[in-house]
Amino acid sequence: MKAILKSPVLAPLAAWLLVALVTAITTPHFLDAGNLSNLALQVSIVAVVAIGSTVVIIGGGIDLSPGSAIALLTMVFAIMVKFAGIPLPVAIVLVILAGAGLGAINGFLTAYLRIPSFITTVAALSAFRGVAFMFNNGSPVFSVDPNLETIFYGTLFGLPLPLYYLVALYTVAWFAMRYTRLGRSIYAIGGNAAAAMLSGLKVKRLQFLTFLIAGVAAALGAILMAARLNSGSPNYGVGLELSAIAAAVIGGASLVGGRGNIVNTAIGALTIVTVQNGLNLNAVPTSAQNVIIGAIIVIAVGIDMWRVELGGVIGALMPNRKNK
Amino acid sequence: MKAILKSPVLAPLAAWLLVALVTAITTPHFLDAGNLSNLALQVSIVAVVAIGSTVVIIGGGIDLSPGSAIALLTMVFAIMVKFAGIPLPVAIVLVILAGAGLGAINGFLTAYLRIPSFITTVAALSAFRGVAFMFNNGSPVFSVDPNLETIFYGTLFGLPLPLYYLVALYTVAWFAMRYTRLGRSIYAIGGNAAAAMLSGLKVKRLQFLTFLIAGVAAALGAILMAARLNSGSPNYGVGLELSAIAAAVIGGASLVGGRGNIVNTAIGALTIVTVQNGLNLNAVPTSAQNVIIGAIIVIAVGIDMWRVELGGVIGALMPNRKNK
Amino acid sequence: GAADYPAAQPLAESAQADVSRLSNDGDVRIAYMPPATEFNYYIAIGEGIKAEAAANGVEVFMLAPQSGADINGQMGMIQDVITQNVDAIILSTHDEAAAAPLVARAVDQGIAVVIVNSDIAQFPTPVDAVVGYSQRNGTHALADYLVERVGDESEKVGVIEGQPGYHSTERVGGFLDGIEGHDNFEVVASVSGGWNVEGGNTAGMDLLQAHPDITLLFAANDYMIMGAALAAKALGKTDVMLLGNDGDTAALEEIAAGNVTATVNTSPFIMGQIALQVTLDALNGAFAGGFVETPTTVTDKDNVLPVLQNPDALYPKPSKAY
Amino acid sequence: MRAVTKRFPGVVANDAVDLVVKCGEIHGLLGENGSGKSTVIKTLTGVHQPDAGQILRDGTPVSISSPVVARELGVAAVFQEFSLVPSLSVAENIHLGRLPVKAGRVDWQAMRDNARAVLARLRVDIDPDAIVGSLSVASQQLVEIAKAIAANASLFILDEPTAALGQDEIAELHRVVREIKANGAAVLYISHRLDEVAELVDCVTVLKDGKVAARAGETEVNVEAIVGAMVGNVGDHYPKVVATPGETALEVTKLSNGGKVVDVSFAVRRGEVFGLGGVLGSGRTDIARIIFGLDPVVSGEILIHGKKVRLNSPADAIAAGIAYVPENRKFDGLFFNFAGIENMSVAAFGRFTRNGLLDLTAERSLTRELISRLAITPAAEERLVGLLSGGNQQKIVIARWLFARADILLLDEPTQGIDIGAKIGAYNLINELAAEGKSIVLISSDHDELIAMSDRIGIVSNGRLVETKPAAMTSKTDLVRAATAGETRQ
Ligand SMILES: Nc1ncnc2c1ncn2[C@@H]1O[C@H](COP(=O)(O)OP(=O)(O)OP(=O)(O)O)[C@@H](O)[C@H]1O
Ligand SMILES: Nc1ncnc2c1ncn2[C@@H]1O[C@H](COP(=O)(O)OP(=O)(O)OP(=O)(O)O)[C@@H](O)[C@H]1O
Ligand SMILES: [Mg+2]
Ligand SMILES: [Mg+2]
Repeated sequence: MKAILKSPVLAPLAAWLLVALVTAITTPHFLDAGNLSNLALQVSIVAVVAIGSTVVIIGGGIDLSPGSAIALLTMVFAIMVKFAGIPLPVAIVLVILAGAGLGAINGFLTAYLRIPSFITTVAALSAFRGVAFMFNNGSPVFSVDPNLETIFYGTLFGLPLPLYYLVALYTVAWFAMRYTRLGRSIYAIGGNAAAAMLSGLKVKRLQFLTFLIAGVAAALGAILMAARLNSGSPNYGVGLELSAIAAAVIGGASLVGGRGNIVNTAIGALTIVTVQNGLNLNAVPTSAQNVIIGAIIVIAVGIDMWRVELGGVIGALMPNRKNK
Repeated sequence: MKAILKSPVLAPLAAWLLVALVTAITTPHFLDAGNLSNLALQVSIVAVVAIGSTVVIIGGGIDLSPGSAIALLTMVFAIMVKFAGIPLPVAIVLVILAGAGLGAINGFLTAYLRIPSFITTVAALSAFRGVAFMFNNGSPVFSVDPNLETIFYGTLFGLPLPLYYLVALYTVAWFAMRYTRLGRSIYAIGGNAAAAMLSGLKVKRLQFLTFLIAGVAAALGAILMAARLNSGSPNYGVGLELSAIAAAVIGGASLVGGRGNIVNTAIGALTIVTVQNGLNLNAVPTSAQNVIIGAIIVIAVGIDMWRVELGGVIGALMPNRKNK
Repeated sequence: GAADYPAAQPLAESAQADVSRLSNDGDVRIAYMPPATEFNYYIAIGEGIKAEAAANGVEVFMLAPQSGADINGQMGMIQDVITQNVDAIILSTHDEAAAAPLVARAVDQGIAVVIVNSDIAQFPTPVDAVVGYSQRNGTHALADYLVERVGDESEKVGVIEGQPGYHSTERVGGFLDGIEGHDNFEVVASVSGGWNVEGGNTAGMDLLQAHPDITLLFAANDYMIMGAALAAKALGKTDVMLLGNDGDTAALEEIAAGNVTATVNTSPFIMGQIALQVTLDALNGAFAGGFVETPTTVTDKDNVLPVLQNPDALYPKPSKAY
Repeated sequence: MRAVTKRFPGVVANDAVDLVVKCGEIHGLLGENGSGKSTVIKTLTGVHQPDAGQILRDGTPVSISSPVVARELGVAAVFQEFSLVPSLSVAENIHLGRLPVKAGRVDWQAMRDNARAVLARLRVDIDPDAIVGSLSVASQQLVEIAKAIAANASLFILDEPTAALGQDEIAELHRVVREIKANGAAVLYISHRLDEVAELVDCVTVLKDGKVAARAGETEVNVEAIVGAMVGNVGDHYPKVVATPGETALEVTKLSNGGKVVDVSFAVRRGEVFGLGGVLGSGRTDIARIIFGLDPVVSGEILIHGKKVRLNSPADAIAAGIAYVPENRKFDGLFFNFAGIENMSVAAFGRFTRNGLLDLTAERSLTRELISRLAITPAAEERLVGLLSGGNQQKIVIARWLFARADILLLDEPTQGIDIGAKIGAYNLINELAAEGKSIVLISSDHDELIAMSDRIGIVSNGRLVETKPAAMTSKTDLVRAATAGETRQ
C-alpha cells in the first residue's frame, strides 16, 4: 500500500483508472471499441505536445507557447503543401525544422539572454499567433491534401495510426530521459542549475535544448493537427499549452524543476482526455465541463502533493526495514 | 547614469517614456488631450487588476484567473442590477465580496492545501469562466443600467473618473506594501517562505490574503469593465491575466517572489496600453501588434535583468565608494 | 412541415448526400453542434431548434466547445457524438474542411447531417441539407440601404472587422461591394474588434480618436458595434452612424433606443426553427435535400418595433415589453 | 523538555529526549550528524510538534504550537539553515516578524537605527540597508545571529552559528553570548567545532541516534570527554599522514581576476595538501573560483602538470582533472531532486556510459564502492539527499569528485557542519587521496584543521598571497597577523 502511494508511476495510473471506471459506469458507449480508438485519436495531439512541456518543466522552465506555435506551423505546413506544391514528406521535415527554430527562439532568449521562460514564452504565445495571422491574409487554408488525413485517420492492424506514433515517441522520450546523458543532465539543471554548472554541465546549452525539443514536439503536434483537420489555421491550438502542462503536472512533474516522468505525462494527458470524452458522451455542457476539468486538475495535483504525506502516515504505522 | 540604471523605479519609467516618445513621433493624434484621457480609460482595467497580480507575485505566487473572474463577476453584477433590481451601490459591495470569495478559493487551495498557485489558478481560469456561462443561459446581459456607464465614462474637473480611481488605489496599495506589516510580510513570504515561517509570520494566512486581495482587485476590474460596456458577459476579460502579469513583470516584479513594486506595475500597464494605443492609431493589424507586444515584454524584462549588469559595467569604470 | 421555409435550392451534386437513406425510427435524438458557446448567436439558433423540437416531441442536446477558436475541441465532440449513434447532427463549424472526414463518417452511418448558419453550397463532403443566410447578400443589402439613406452626403467610414476568416471576409466584402462606385463613401481605416464588445469598444475609441472626421462605423457583428456605440457616446460623437450585422436582441433594443443605427437582422431563432424542421423532414422523407436560405432584413429604428413586439421569435427575450 | 519524541517517515529523530536548560547557563547540545539536534531546536521553536512528551517552562507545561508562540514564550533561534529573506534589506531581516510600527506605519528609521545598534554589538560593519542576498555567506550568518540577538529572548538557541565564520567573528560571537548569559538568559548552543564549544559552554548534553547519550553534568566540558560521549574513542583528531610529494601538478603564477585577487602565485605537487588560510573575505574562495574556470583570468597563468591551460568554464576545469567542492553545499553542491547515486555520478557520465547510453547498473556498483569507502549511510542509495544528514551530504559532494577521478581537488571549507567522526573520516580521505598522488588545495577557516592537515600553507590577505610556509612552522597567530598586515599594507 505504502509502496503504491509512493511509487511515482502508480499514483497517476490509479487516478486515471478511477476516472476511467467512473466514466465507464456512467456512460454506455465508453468501452466501445470505436470509442476507445476515438480516445487514442483525441489524446494524441496533446500527448505529443506534452512530451515537450515535460522536458522543459523537468529542465526548470515552462513553455506557454506550443499552442501558438502549432497555429503558426499548421499554416506554414498547409501553405507549403497546398500553395507551394512541396511534397508531403519534405514538408513534414521542413515543419519539424521550423518547430525547432521556434523552440530555438524561446531557448535562446531564456538560456542565453536569461529572461525567465514564463516571460519569453508568454511573449511567444502572443507573437507566434500574430505571425500565423500574417500568412494567407489571416485566413485558414482548407482542404490541404487528401493524403494528409491518412496520417491521422489511417489505421494499421485495426488500430489508429496515432497510437503507434504515441507509443514510438513516448518510448524514445522515456528512454532518452532515463538512459542518456542529455536526459540525466536535464534533470540535473532543473534540480539545481548552480550545482549543475559547477559539475561541468553546459547549463545554457542544455536549457536551450529543452526548448528546442519542445519546439520539435509542437511541430509534431502541428502535423497531427493539420492532418486531423486537413487544414492550417491561425486559430488552432488555443489553450493547448495549458492542457499539455496540466498533463505533465498531473503526471507528477514539478514546476520547480528537476522532477517529472515522461510516462506519467502520457497518463496525465489520458486522464484529461478521458474526462472530456466521458463528459461529451454524457452531453455535459462545456461550461460544466470547464468546472469539472478544473476540479480534476486540482485534485490530481493534490493527490500527488499529499501522496508523500499519506505514505508517511502509513509508514509510521508500518516501520520500514530499509530505514535504519 | 549608473544610478538611473540601478534604480528600481526609474528603469520602467524610462522604458515607458521611450515607448511614448516613439508613439508620439509616429502618431499625429497621440498627444491630443482626448487621446490621453482615452489612454487613461484603456489602462484603467488592466492597471487595477495588475495590483492584485503584483501582490500575488510579490508573495511568491501567480494568479492566472482574474480574466475569468472578471467574466463571472460582470455576469453576477449585471444580473443583480438588471434582473434582481439590487441598487447599484449595494451590488458593487456584493461584487467586491464575490471577488474576495473567488480569491479565497484560490487562496485556500494554494495556501492551505499547498497546491501550486499556477495549478489552482489555471483550474480557476477554466472553472470561473465555466460558471460564468451557467448564468443567463450563457447569454450576455446588456444595457444594465444607464447610471453604470457614468462610473467609467464620467469626468471630474475635466479628467476621466478612472484616473482618480487609479491614483487612489495605487496610493493605497503602494502605502500598504511599503508601510504596513502586512505589505512587508508579503515581501518576506515571497522572498523566503521558510524563513518567514521561522520568523513567526503566518505564511499560510498571508499567502491566502494575497489571493484574496487579487480577488478584490479582479472585482474592481469587473466593475469597471461592466461600467465600460454597460453589460456583463461570460466572454469578457479573455487574456487579461497575461496583460496584468506582464504589467507587473515589466515593472520589475520577479516571478520567483519577493520582488516587485506597485508603482512600477502602473508604469508597466501604461507601457503595454501605450504600445497598443499607438499601434491602433497607426492602424497596425492585430497580428503585427501581437508580435510587437511580445517583443516589448521580452525587451522590458531583459532591460530589468541586464540592468544590474549594465550598472555593473559602468560601475567597474567608475569605482564606487560602497564596494570595499 | 409545421414551420414554413422557402423552397430549397439544389446543392452542388458532389455536396448532396442521398437523403433517401434516412428514416425515422420513432425515437429521434438530435445533436446540435455549433462551433462555440461563446457566441450568443449560436445559443439563439439553439433556442429556435429547441423550441421547434419541443413542438415536435423530439429530443435535442447541444454540445460545443466554449471558444470558437477551439476547432480541435469541436472535432473531438463530433467524434464523440458519432459514437453515440444519434439520428441527426445539426452542425455549424468554422472549419468545414476539418469536419469533412467526420461528416463523411456520420453520413455513412446513416446519421442525417444538416449544416446550419452557412451559405456554402459546396460543402467538401456530401451532407443532407444546408440552412442559413447569405453572409455577403446581407451586408450588401445594408450598404444599399445606406446609399439610399445618405444620398450625396459625404461619409468617412471606419470598419471594424472580426478575426480574419470566412465570416469577416464575407460580411466586410458584402458591405464594401455595396458602397463601391459611390464616391461619397470613403473608407478611412479598418481595424479588428475581435468579434466581441470589449474589442469593439477599444477599436471604436481608437478609430474615432485617430480619425475624428469619421461619420460612419460598420462592424462585422452586433457586439462590436454595441461596444463602439458606447465609445462614440463617451466621446460625444452622437451623430456617427453605427451599423452592425446579426440581429442580436440586445442590438435590436439598442436600435429601438436610438444608440445603434441599423443592423442586418438574420433572425437566428427562426433559422434554428427552420433547421430543425428541415432535419425532421429529411428523416421523414419529406425533404429532398438542398440549401434553404433563411430571411434577412435590414432593421433600423423605423422597422424594429414589430420585431421586438414578437418576443416568441427572439432569443434572448427583450428586456422589456415593446 | 521531558521525554520528547519526534518521528519522521522512517526515522525516530528524537527518542524520549530529556533536556534541561537553566537561566544564566550556556548549554551545549552535541551529537553526530543526524543525531537529532536540529529536531530538538525545531520542536522548541514550534516548527515541529512533538509526537510524545512535554515541554515545560519554569515548571509549567507549555504547548509550542507555532513559531509565533515560541516567540511569545521568549525563544529566539539562529537556525542551521538560514532563515533570511535574500530579497530584503539587512534591517528588515533583523526585524522580520516584529517590524516596529509608529502611527500605523512601519518605522523604517527606527528599524535602521536598531539594526545598526545590534550589529555594533557584534562589532561587525554591515550596512543595514544592504540587500541580504548580496552579502557573503559569512555576513549573512552574522545577520542571522543579529536577528536572534535583536529579539531579546530569555531562551537563546544557536544551531551551528559558526559554521561559516572565521576565528575573529567566533570570538565576537562568544563575547556576545556570554553577555547574554550574564543578563540571565538561557543559551542552547550547537556546534561541530568542539574546541570552540569546550571553550564556551557550561555543560553539555550529547545526543546519539535521537536518544540522550549523556546528560548535562555527566560529561566534562572538554573536547576529549565530549568526543568520547559522542562517538567513543577516536584517537587522533587530526590524523595527518605526510605523503611523498611528486612533481608539480598545479601551478598558478601572478593570477589576477581584475577584482579582488591580485598576483597570486603558488604551486601544488602531487601528493601534497596545500592550505589556503586567511580571515573571512580574504579572497580564498575567489582564488578557487578562478582555478575552476568560474571567474575569468585577467592576468597570470594556470599550469596543469607543467602545461599552460585556459579554463573558460568548470567543464574545461573538470576536463583538466580539477575538482571543486564549494563552500555552500546546499546552493552550489547538491541536487535535491536526486538520490545519493545520481549526485555522485553527475560530473562524470563518461564512466558509466556504454554505447552512448547510461549504464545504470554500472552507475550503481561504482557509487556503491564509494559509499562504503567513505562510510556514507547506505540509505544514500535510495533516499533523496535532502533527507540525509549534513555530514552525509558533504561526503556525497566529495564523493562526486572521486567518482570523476579528479587529480587536483579544491576543497573549500570541506568539513563545514560535519561531525567529529565525519571530519576524521574526511581527513583520512584527504590523506588517502594525497597518498594516491592527488593534489589538494584545502581552504578552511578552522585554523587548527588547516594547520594540522596541510603540508604547506599560503596565507591570503585582501586577495594577495602574502606568505607561504610549511604548515609545521605556521601558528594560528601567523594566519591572523599576516592577514592584518596585509590590510595595513593596502
Ligand atoms: N523534515 C524532515 N523530514 C524527514 N526526516 C527528517 C526531517 N528533518 C530531519 N529528519 C531526519 O531526522 C534525523 C535527525 O535530523 P536532525 O536535523 O535533527 O539532525 P542534526 O543532529 O541536526 O544533524 P546535523 O548535525 O547534520 O545538523 C535525521 O535522520 C534526518 O534525516
Ligand atoms: N556564487 C558567487 N558568485 C560570484 N561571486 C562569488 C560567489 N561566491 C563568492 N563570491 C565572491 O567571493 C568573495 C567572497 O569571498 P569570501 O568572503 O568567501 O572569501 P574567503 O576568503 O573564501 O572567505 P570564506 O572564509 O568565507 O571562504 C566575494 O568577493 C564574492 O563576490
Ligand atoms: Mg542540524
Ligand atoms: Mg570562501
